[in-house]
Parts: sequence; C-alpha cells; structure tokens
Amino acid sequence: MSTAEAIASSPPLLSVEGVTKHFSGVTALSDVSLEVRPGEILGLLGENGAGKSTLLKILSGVMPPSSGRIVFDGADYAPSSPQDAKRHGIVTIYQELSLIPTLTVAENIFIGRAPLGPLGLVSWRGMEDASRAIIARVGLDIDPSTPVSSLSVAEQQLVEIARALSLESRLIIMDEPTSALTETEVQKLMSIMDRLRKDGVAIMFVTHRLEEASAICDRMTVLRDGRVAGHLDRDGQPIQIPKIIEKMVGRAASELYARPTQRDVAGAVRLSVRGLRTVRDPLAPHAIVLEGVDLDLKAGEILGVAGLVGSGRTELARAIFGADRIAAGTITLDGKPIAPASPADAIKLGIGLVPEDRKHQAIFAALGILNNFSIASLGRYSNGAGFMAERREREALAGYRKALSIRMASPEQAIEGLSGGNQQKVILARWLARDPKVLIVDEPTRGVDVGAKAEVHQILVQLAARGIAIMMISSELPEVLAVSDRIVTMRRGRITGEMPGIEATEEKLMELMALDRKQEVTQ
Amino acid sequence: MTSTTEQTERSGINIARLLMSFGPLMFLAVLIVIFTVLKPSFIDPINLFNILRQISITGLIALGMTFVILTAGIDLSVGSLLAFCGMVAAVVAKGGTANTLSLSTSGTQGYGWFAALLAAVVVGALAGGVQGFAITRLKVPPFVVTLGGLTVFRGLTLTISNGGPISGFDASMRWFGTGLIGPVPVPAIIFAIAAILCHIVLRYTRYGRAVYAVGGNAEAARLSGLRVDRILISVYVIVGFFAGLAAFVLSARLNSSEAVAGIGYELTVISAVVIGGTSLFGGIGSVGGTVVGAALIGVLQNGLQFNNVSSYTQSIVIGLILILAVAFDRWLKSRVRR
Amino acid sequence: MTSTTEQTERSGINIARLLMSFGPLMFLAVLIVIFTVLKPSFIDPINLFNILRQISITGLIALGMTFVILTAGIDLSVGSLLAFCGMVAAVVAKGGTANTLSLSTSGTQGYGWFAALLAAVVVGALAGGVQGFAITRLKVPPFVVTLGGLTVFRGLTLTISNGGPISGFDASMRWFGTGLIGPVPVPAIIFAIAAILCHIVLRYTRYGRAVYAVGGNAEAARLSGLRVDRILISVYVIVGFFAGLAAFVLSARLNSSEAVAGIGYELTVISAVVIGGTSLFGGIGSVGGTVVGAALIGVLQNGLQFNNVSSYTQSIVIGLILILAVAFDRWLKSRVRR
Amino acid sequence: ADKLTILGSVPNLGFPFFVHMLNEIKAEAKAQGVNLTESDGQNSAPKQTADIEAALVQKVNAIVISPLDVNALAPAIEEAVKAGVPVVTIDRRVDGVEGILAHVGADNVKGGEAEAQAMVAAFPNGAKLFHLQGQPGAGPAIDRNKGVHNVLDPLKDKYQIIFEQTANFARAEALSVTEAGLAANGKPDAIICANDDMALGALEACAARNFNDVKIYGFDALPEALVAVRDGKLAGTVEQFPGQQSRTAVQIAVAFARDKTEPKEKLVLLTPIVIGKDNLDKAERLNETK
Ligand SMILES: Nc1ncnc2c1ncn2[C@@H]1O[C@H](COP(=O)(O)OP(=O)(O)OP(=O)(O)O)[C@@H](O)[C@H]1O
Ligand SMILES: Nc1ncnc2c1ncn2[C@@H]1O[C@H](COP(=O)(O)OP(=O)(O)OP(=O)(O)O)[C@@H](O)[C@H]1O
Ligand SMILES: [Mg+2]
Ligand SMILES: [Mg+2]
Repeated sequence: MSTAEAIASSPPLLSVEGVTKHFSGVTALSDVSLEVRPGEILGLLGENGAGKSTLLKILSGVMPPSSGRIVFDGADYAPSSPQDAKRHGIVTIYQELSLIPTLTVAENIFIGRAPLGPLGLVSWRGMEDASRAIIARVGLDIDPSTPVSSLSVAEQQLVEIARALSLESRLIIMDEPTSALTETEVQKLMSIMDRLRKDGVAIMFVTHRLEEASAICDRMTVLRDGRVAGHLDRDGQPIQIPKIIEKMVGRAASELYARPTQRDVAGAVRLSVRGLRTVRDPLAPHAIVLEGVDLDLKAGEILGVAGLVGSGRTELARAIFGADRIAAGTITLDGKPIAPASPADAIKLGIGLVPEDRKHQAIFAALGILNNFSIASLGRYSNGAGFMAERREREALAGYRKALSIRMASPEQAIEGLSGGNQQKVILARWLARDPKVLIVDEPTRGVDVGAKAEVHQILVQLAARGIAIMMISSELPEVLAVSDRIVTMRRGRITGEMPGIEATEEKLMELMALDRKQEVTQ
Repeated sequence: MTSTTEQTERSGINIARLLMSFGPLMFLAVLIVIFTVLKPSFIDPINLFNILRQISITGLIALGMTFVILTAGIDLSVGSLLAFCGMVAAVVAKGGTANTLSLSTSGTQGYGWFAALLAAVVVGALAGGVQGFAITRLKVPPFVVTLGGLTVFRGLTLTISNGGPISGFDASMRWFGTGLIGPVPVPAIIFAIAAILCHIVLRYTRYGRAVYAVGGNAEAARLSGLRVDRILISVYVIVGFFAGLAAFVLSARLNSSEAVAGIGYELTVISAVVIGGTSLFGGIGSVGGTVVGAALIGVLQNGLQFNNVSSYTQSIVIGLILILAVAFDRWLKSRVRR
Repeated sequence: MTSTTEQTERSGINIARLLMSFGPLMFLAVLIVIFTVLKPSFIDPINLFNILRQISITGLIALGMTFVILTAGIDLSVGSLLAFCGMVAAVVAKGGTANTLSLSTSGTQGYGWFAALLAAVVVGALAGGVQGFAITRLKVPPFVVTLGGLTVFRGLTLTISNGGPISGFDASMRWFGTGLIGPVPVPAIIFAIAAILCHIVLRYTRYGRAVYAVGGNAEAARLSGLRVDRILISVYVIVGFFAGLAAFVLSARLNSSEAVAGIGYELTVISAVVIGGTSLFGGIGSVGGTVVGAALIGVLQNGLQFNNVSSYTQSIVIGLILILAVAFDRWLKSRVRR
Repeated sequence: ADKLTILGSVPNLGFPFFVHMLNEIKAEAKAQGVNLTESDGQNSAPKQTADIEAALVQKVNAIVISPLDVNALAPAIEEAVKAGVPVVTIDRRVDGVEGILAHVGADNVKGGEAEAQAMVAAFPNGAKLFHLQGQPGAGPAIDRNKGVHNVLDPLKDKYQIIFEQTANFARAEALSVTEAGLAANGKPDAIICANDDMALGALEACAARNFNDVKIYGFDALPEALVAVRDGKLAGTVEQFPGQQSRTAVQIAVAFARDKTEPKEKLVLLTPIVIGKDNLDKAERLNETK
C-alpha cells in the first residue's frame, strides 16, 4: 500500500461538519465541511473574504462557530481558547502576525513556556540557546536577543513559523505563512512541511500563491463566499492551477491569467537616482542600508524590483519618498534635482508610495473608505477656505470604484471591513487621485487573491500606459515577470543587475539576486 | 470576495450607528427623568440654565480636548493653564497685579475686556503650542509634557499673583460671565457657538479630516503626506486657546481670577470627552459626544446637589455613574456589533 | 538563505542598551552632584536616609504601577485607594472609628499591627481586583475605571471616618513608619525588598514575562495562549496591594490615617514610572527604572527645599525637569538610533 | 556669630490665608534679623513632614509651623523636639507631643462658633440657612464645621440648615453649588461659609438672582472679604488674626533660640471675632483694602 493510499484510508484527524459562522449579518461561513488526515497537507483556498481565516480561527479556538460540529481525533472538539487548542496539539500561524514586537525573538518563541532554571526562575541563557537552534531550522541566523520590532516582516514571519514548528503538534494551521517570503524561504518552508508530513503531522495551508499550493498540497478545499466550492485531489500529479482558479471564482481561468505584453519603453527618464546611501540605525545594526544605488525610471514604464528579503528594496522606496533620511546621493525628477525631506515633500513633487505593510502604514482602520481614499489629496477635494467639497470627493471615489471595480457597500463603510484586495485598490485609488508622475508600489498584491491580483496588474499596466512611471517592488517573481517592462535586482543595498522584462526568467533573476558585490563589479 | 461584504446590511449599520451615538444621550435622558421625578423643580428653566452655565467652562475646554484626544494625545495641564490664563486676563484687565483687592467695578485702570480676552486666548494658545512643540520635537509623550505643564503653569500663576486672587472687573467684562441674552446665559451661548464651530471644523474641513487621520494611524498619515507634527502642535494650540477662553469666562463670572482655579479640571474635562465616546486611542469621536458627556457630568453634579446628597455620597455616586455610563456605551456598541 | 540577515553588529547594540538604561540614572547623578555642590550637607547620610524614607511611600505604589503601565494600563485611583486602605488599617488597628483623637499610644483596643497590615493589603488588592474586573469584563478603559475609582474610594474613605483622621497607633505599628534598622529607616528597607522582589518577578518569572507580552500586544498574547484577562486583573490587584502596603507604612509614619491622604499621588507615581523609562504604551520598562524615577523626584523635591527655593519656583522647576529628564532619555535613545 | 535660621512652614500656599501668614512670618523674621527657610506643605502631610526633616538636617535653630494636620504632623514635630529644636505651633494645636515651646492660635472650632453666633444674633427669631463646607477631610474644614454645628445643633428648631454642601474652599464651586441650592430651595435667610472665597462665590450666585438681602458669612477676613463687608455685601467674616499669631510665634521662637528665653505664656490664644460693618477697624488687614 503506498503512503498516499495509507493516508486516504486512515481515519481523519480532524473533520469539520456543517460549520456556519455569522458576524452581525455577514455570513462568513455557511455549512462548511472538510476533513484532514494525519500526514497530509490540505490546501485551503479561496478569494479574499471567502472565509478561510474565519474557519482557521474557529479551529484554533479564537472564536466559536455559530453552528456545526468539529471532531478532532475521534472526539467532539470545541476549543474555548487558543490555549485550549494548543493543548489538543493544534498549533496555528495566524495571518496577522501574532508576535509581541517589544519582546525578543527568544521570548516570542517561548512565550508562556520559558525554560526555568534551578530556582524556578526563567533561564534566559537556556531560552536563547534553545531559540538559536529553533530559528536555525527555518534558516534564520539572528541573535535571539534581538527585539522582534527591529526585524523585517519576512524575518518576523520566519520567527513565527519557527515557533509553531517548535511546539508539539498534531495539526499545524498555516494562514498565509508565505505572503511575506521570497522564493528561497518558501522553498525552505516547503521542505520542512514535507518532512512534517512524513512524520505524520497534518497541515492546513492557506496561500494566494497558487504555484505553491499546487506544488505542495495533497488535497485542496476551495471556499467561495463562505461555502465549500469543491475539493481537489492530487491524484499522483500536482493539482492544475486553472482548475483551482475555476473553483475559486466560478468561471474559466484563462481570462484572469493573461500575461500583459511588455514593451521596450523609449520614454524620457523621469526619475533618476545616483549614489543613494541611507543612514545606519545603531539600534538595528543588521538593518539594510543603501550602499550607493543608481537607478533610472522612465515615464510610462513599469520597473520591477526583485530581491531577497532584506535586499533593501523597501529602503530604496522609502528613501526616494522622503520617508527615511538620506546620507548621500542625488535624486532628479524630470531633470531637476530634488531632495524630499518628508513624504509630504515627495508627494508635492508628484511621487506616490503604496507601502508594503498595508495595515500599519496605509490603512486608517477606523475611518471610512471615503476618508481613506482622499487623505492624500485633501487639497484637491476642498475649497479655498479649507472646507471639504464632499460631492466632488464622492464623485471621484465613485469613478475609481468603477474603474478599479472596488467592491464595497458604501463610501462610509469602515475600510477594515473590506477584503485585502479591495483595501489595496482603495489605496491605489488614493494615489491615482493625486495623478502622480512616479508611483512606487511595494508588494502591491501581498495577501491579495488571484482575481484581484490580476486586476491590480491590469491597473498598473494601464497607469503606465498613461505615462506614469511605476516602480514595482515584489517578492513574487511570477508577478515581477508578469508586469515589468524592465527588471532590476537588488542585494545588500545595491543594484546587482538589470534586464528587459521579456528576456527575464525566474532562473536568471535568482542568479542576479544572489550576486555579491564583487561579482557585480565584474559584471 | 464578492458578496459577503457587499450587502453589509445598510439598515443594520444605520441602526447601529444611531444607537451607538445615543448611548450616552440615553443615559443623560434617564438621569434627567430620575432627577425630575425626585424633585420636579429640577427642570425649571432657571436650573437648566444654571447647569448650562456651569458646564460651559469645562465644556469649552472639553471641546479643545476632543481635538487632542482624537490624535491619541492627552492634555493634563488644562486646569493649571486655565488658572494661568485667568491671571493673565486679570492683570491685563486691571492693568497690573497690584490692585488685587477692590471689589468695586469702577476705577480699574486696565485695558478693557477685549485686551483681557485677547491676552487669555493668546497666552493659552502659545502655552499649548510650546507643549505641542515639546511633544513633537523633543519626542516626550503628551502625558509627560502636560503633566510637567500642570506643575509649571500652576507655579507661574502663583508667582504672578503671589498666591492671591485678582478681583473686580468692570461691567463690560463681567457680562461675559453673568450676562443674559434673552433668558440664556452668555457663557452657555459662547459654549454653544464654540461647539458648533468645532463640529464644523472636525466634520467638514480638511483640517478636521487630518486630525482624525493622525489619530487613526500616525504613520499612515505621514506616508499620505500629512504634516503630522504640525497637526499635533495645532491641537495643543487649540486646547490652549479654549483653556484661555474658558479662563476669561470663568474670571468674568466670578469677578475674580484665582490662583487655585481649575484644580482637577483635567480629569473632569477628559471624563466629558471619554463619556462622549471619544477613544483615548485616537481616531474615533465627535464634538456632539463631548457636549453630551459634559452635560451628563453637569446634570449629575447639579442633580445630586439639588437633592442635598452628602458630598461623600456624591463622590461615590459620580464615580460609579462615570464607569457605568461608559460601560453601558461599550455594551450597546458590542451588542450592535455581534 | 542563511544570508538573509547580515552580520549583527552586537557591539553597537550593547552600547546602545547601556546608555539607554543609564539615561535617567545619569540625570539623577547630575542632580545629586549639583545639590551637593550647592549645599554639601545634602549628602549627609541623615538627609539621604530622609530622602529614602520620603520616596518609599510613592515608590511602593510606583512598583505596582510599573506592572500596570507595562500592560499599557493606568491606575489613577492609587491616591484615593491609599487613603481608603489607610483608614481601614486604622479602624482595624484601633478597633473602630470612634477613638479618633487620642494620641496616646496606650489604651488602644484594636487588633494589632499585623491585622491592620493584613486588612490594608487585602482591601487594596480586592479594590484593585474589582477595578481590573470592570476593565476586562465591562470593557471600560483603565483610565475611566480608575478615574471613577479615584472618586469612589475618596468618598468611601470620607464616609468611614466622617471626614476626620484616625490617629494614635501603638509602638509596634509605628515602628514600620519610624523605626530604624541600623541607620536605615524601616520604610526604606520595605521599599528595597519590595523593589527587588518585583524586579525578580518581572524579569525572571513566566508571569512577569507574560505581563510584558500582554503590554506589547494584547491580541498577539491572547493568540499565543496567554490568559490576557487574568493577567490584566492581576496587575490591578498588585498595584492595589502596594497601595495598601504604602498606606500602612504612611499611617505608621504619621501616626495617623487621614481622609485627605494621597491626593494627587497618582501623578507623582506615574511620573516616577515614566521617568524611569517605562512606556505608557506598554511592553517596555523595568523596576530599576521606576526606582530611579522615584529617586529622581525625591531628590529634586528635597534638594529644592534644602536650598530654600520658594514653593512656587519649586513647582516650575520640578515640572520642567520632569519634561527634561524624559526628553534627555529620548534624545539619548535617538542619538543611539540615528 | 552666625545668623540664626528658623523654618517657617505653612500648610498650603495655594490659599491666600496662608500666603498672608507666611508673609507675616517673613516680615517678622526680617525684623528680628534671622534667616528664614520657607516651607509650603502643598496640602500634603508627608510633604510638610519632609520639609521639617530637611530643616532638621540643616540644623535650623527654631521651627514655626502651622500644621496641616495636628495628628499627622505630630511625629515630625516630635522628632524636632527630640532633636532639641524649639517648636512654636501656630493656628492649630498639636496635642500629645511633649516639649513644644509654645502654641499661638485661634481655634477654628471657636471661629466656627463665632460665625454661627453672629448669624444667630442677626436672626433672633430663627432662620433658614445654607451651609457651605470646606474641603472634605481638611483640618480647618472639619473644625469650622464642628464649630458651626456646636452652636446650631441645639437650636435646630429655630435654625434649619436646609442645604449643606461642600464647595471645597473654592469660589467657582461655591458659585455653582449655591446656584443649585437656590434653584432647589429658593432664597435662604443666611449662608454660612467655611471661608471667604466660598462666601464671595455664594455672593455672586445671590447677586445673579437679585437676592441681595441674604446674609452671607465668610471666614478668614481676607482683604477682599473686608471690602465686601464694608460695602454691605457680606454680613461678616471671622478674623483669627493670623498676622498677629505669626509674628508672636516668631518672636517667641527667636527669643528662645537666641538666649533660651522661656516664653511668658506657653499658650497664647487669640479669640476669633466676627468682623462686621461696625467693627471693621478690628480687622488685621484692613489697611490692605485701601
Ligand atoms: N470579526 C469580524 N467581524 C465581522 N466580519 C468579519 C469578521 N472577521 C471576518 N469577517 C468577514 O467574514 C468574511 C470572511 O473573512 P475571512 O477573513 O475569513 O476571509 P479570508 O478567506 O481569510 O480572506 P483573505 O484571503 O483576504 O485573508 C469577510 O467578509 C469578512 O469581512
Ligand atoms: N523597522 C525596522 N527596524 C530595524 N530594522 C529593520 C526594520 N525594518 C526592516 N529592518 C531591517 O532591514 C532589512 C531590510 O528590510 P526589508 O526586509 O524591508 O528589505 P526589503 O528589501 O524591502 O525586503 P522585503 O521587501 O523582502 O521585506 C532587514 O534585514 C531588517 O532586519
Ligand atoms: Mg485570511
Ligand atoms: Mg520590503
């Protein structure tokens, strides 16, 4: 009997039977049933807002279901708290990072279970030594006494994964663990998942990167509007991506995944960066600083920026945008030297930035969509006396709502209530309303589902066609390849290579991204 | 991603919003009914206008405090600043600190009510600006800066007046504290006008939008091109301005500026704002709520005094009702939410 | 993949850490030097022990407040709670409220110092627990609950004692306030022991680390399996306990429990904690910092008084130095940062 | 020889009454040619205690103190006595501490009694009263309240206190409280207040309602109140002679510190009197009102 058959015939470790969840009127889950067996990886897929995280939160004891039954290991399972779920051997990596930023890496890994020394007191030494081994497993090499707040999003994600892996578990729930990771780390995670699978651990895995899902999942359950849209089985070979998309959105996949044509843009150089350096932060000495970046961005082109985690892409974007202090170097816009000392300056000059961390850097969670939309162009939607011209503002939003097909209930709706993809579109609309000359987008589709992702790509292409110079930072190589007219790669705060989008392949980019300084010089 | 958020049952949300904003208001209405039942003369216009006049002082400051708290800040110095501005107004109105005694309304050698008013609000706004500057440039948290301010302004006030009051203003100045327009006390009218203006600023101007945005997410606001520091400084200028205005009205009303004025006002004022539903974490709140909050405290104090409840019991009851009012509001909101 | 993070410059971090923790301490050292130069008798052991005894009361409460602020909470009720616990201790020590006047140390009919101490700390802890419960269950923000508590406990205290003090304890009780062990005042020893215990609890126990976690990010702490509500309630119990202990020591020292004791202590106590580097947003801070903060305030008050600085000027100087101390600390940290 | 140094400590310099007291202490110290260390209790017994302790370290030659609270300050005063520093108390007498050099005071209880008696004399046929009390728990508030009740409680049938509230010694609060009282109970015959600030606040409230014949009594004989008495706006205010108390206390303390001159009397009690329109000249601070 093959392992696959053995798994298929073994009793399920977890079975969800007819689970429904209501949130004051919204039905997030409706009669959802699925099963996970020991030693298998079940992919849970679906568009933004399909209910994936809700289901996982129910399983991990964050919230109870409105109705339905869950059986774990043959017994009724109704966890009262995350603590309770842990006791059952269910460990969760949440979509929103659940690390404590003020504590060290070691403490986060051992939260609530710090190793104790002779007097029953916490042994910091033991904790840090053990942590070093645990994070090494995911390929992370940082001092465990570093506060988490000084790590990049990707590093935090890895710490969180490492922590989950260090817990005794029978079922690991992973809600978009790879959204902040680049190819290399993803590969590492995949091999760890594979090992766990062989050890008989069950895994539930959520991702919007369908290539990943297709590569690793034994089976998939696809959710649509809170219902099970179908189950897919590996059947010896990877599950086909078009099939997944069809189940997710309910229509044929081809139209969604059209790769935009790339052009060799001959426009004038709009933004030019020379010898850009940033200041080192002594409190986070391992943070990347720019070590002299030269870059040109032409009007009407989409410049993809690829690089591994910590290669300095975000730093480049922030430096150009005036969000971080610059140590040396020049920036010219349309031939004129500029020195934005703050984002406000940069914006006045016609530069826009869609930041990588939507929740902390872009969204005003408690405010309505309208306010979120117009916040960067209050001047445009107000009269000379400083009063808001709300009608114009609403009309403008209505226009973008249509153009970007933003799905929302009303302009007053709190933006928190939108799916990630729609939030991202509102942020894009925020910048479009300013009609920027240069638009920098940092991880524009992180956590965004395939459908919305394709829409965002379309929007970027259309903007470029209107003459806007776009710089797109992305950790997803397929995305970089799909939309970039030209691609540069970065490593350790330097540009290591450049090529036209048409010529680029994942392999070539990976090679450039791994280049070190010396090789770059010889190049 | 389609329909779930689509039909975000508009009706539900609207009823929710309504109830939410009415939480403190319902509480206020219930209190008024109770006090009226206990002693029907409670709703005599005289008493209601008394209450209006009484809440107008802390109410004015609470309007400014609403701006501050909307940015997730806090200002503990308002009570001391009120005393300081009042003393400044008195010095200007009377032309010096020497003439501290005469209660006669004539014979003052000062510069008149307008100069006094101007001095009070300018000094208040400046003092607020200095604190805002310390908060944004020295990066000292608002709690600490204004706690320092609380001590410093009190010391300055006592130094100016050497501990004593400065009393006896002319009739034109006193009108702002004791006058009536029709049956309505002037302080109440000043408060009402200020509240309406603040409401308009917060609700209908780009500046107001920026205040909410800074409070909602300062980092996102900065990355959206708002001059966060300037906005933060401005809200402390505003609360300082209102402390100055309140000081002027209070001095006019008492016919005296006292060095010990405003002690403990910071807590009353913050209570009014918070009871009114403004979040101490910033980004959520409204002027309407603050007015209701101030009224609730005013009605409670007046009503208990009206019934000659012992001062010890008053303390206990006020403390409990403060907690209950906010708990009730939270409960309503959570009911509506899930 | 190992290369994702570049080589850590450990040395940089260590110097940074060192300087950071020494910010307030450096400030304290400078103050002591200045005062000593101004008047050498300032560093007389007698005076230093006086300062220690003086800071022990607010210092004890500040220890508890450190726990609360580490969870991003705040407790404004400590001053009133101190008065309340002190009154309870007095009633127990003297066996009733009636005997409020006799200063004679004999002839008290009460239950002795141990019962009084026990009553004070138990009542304090209970009162803190009730407030913690309101915060976690009724979801009312700590600021509001403890502001209510501030009023309620004062009212209760006045009710118990009918406004007056209860005075005259026996020698065994008074020893806790006025006694010496060798040359060291007993209150200072109590404070030192409590500080060391708190330091160990916060730094070396799972509970202590959980307190930091809850303050760092309550939601993440919950998802990580911590019982956030219980931890939140516990810190209010702790600060209540310390308010009770401080009340006992204060009553023993003054030989009297006063209904007006502790007015305004909340601000002194919070100042001590914040000057000591604990963040009002939670998750960052230490007991050592709080001790330094309390010492800084104590030295400042004593030193100014020592130099016969007028009381009004004292207010101004203390307020400014409070702001400067924190600004200096921020500046040091940011120097290190950029 | 070195100049003598004495500590002059008052409970709370936020109140004009004590500012006056300290000013008088200062003036007398200057007249006597001694240095003065000032102390403001800031309304806190531990603070006033700390100030005494600091003074003892500095080896002051004598202490003149108006204690915030007679019980709570007793240990500190005892310490001073033990250290051999002569202590003269002003205004409020500390019982139970042996060895205090002298006490100079006018009892607040007596003052409260005088205030109530003045009102009784003005309304021999009975009256309806408001009573505004001082800050709950504060020593003077307790004593003055006691004095008023000592007189009025036996006369309950004739003199009814229909409205009794604290206004925390503050003018603004007295105004609000009196407004509420007037709205709830109508016009009283008289209002007894535990200090002048509250009396002046009550006065504003009555004036606003045109109740100009309400007899309002204050306490402390501040210049501002004296003016109001002169103008017939206040019916009276209680004079405790704080200046005379202070100066006498300093004289006693300095004399002893210089050459161990024992005071003639260990207990100098000044009888508080009510200042009305007819005996304004008895007021200590009348000259400040000109
Ligand atoms: N606490 C909540 N209150 C109200 N509605 C909620 C809440 N949490 C989730 N929802 C709603 O439930 C639906 C499902 O959300 P969920 O987070 O489970 O989606 P998801 O599949 O994880 O999406 P994504 O891929 O964007 O993470 C959405 O419509 C969302 O708005
Ligand atoms: N807030 C911060 N404080 C200190 N260091 C930081 C901070 N944010 C990031 N870093 C450090 O900077 C380095 C680079 O950051 P970051 O990962 O954002 O770069 P990037 O090239 O944009 O990569 P990616 O976009 O994949 O995250 C990381 O090594 C991280 O440790
Ligand atoms: Mg999700
Ligand atoms: Mg990045």
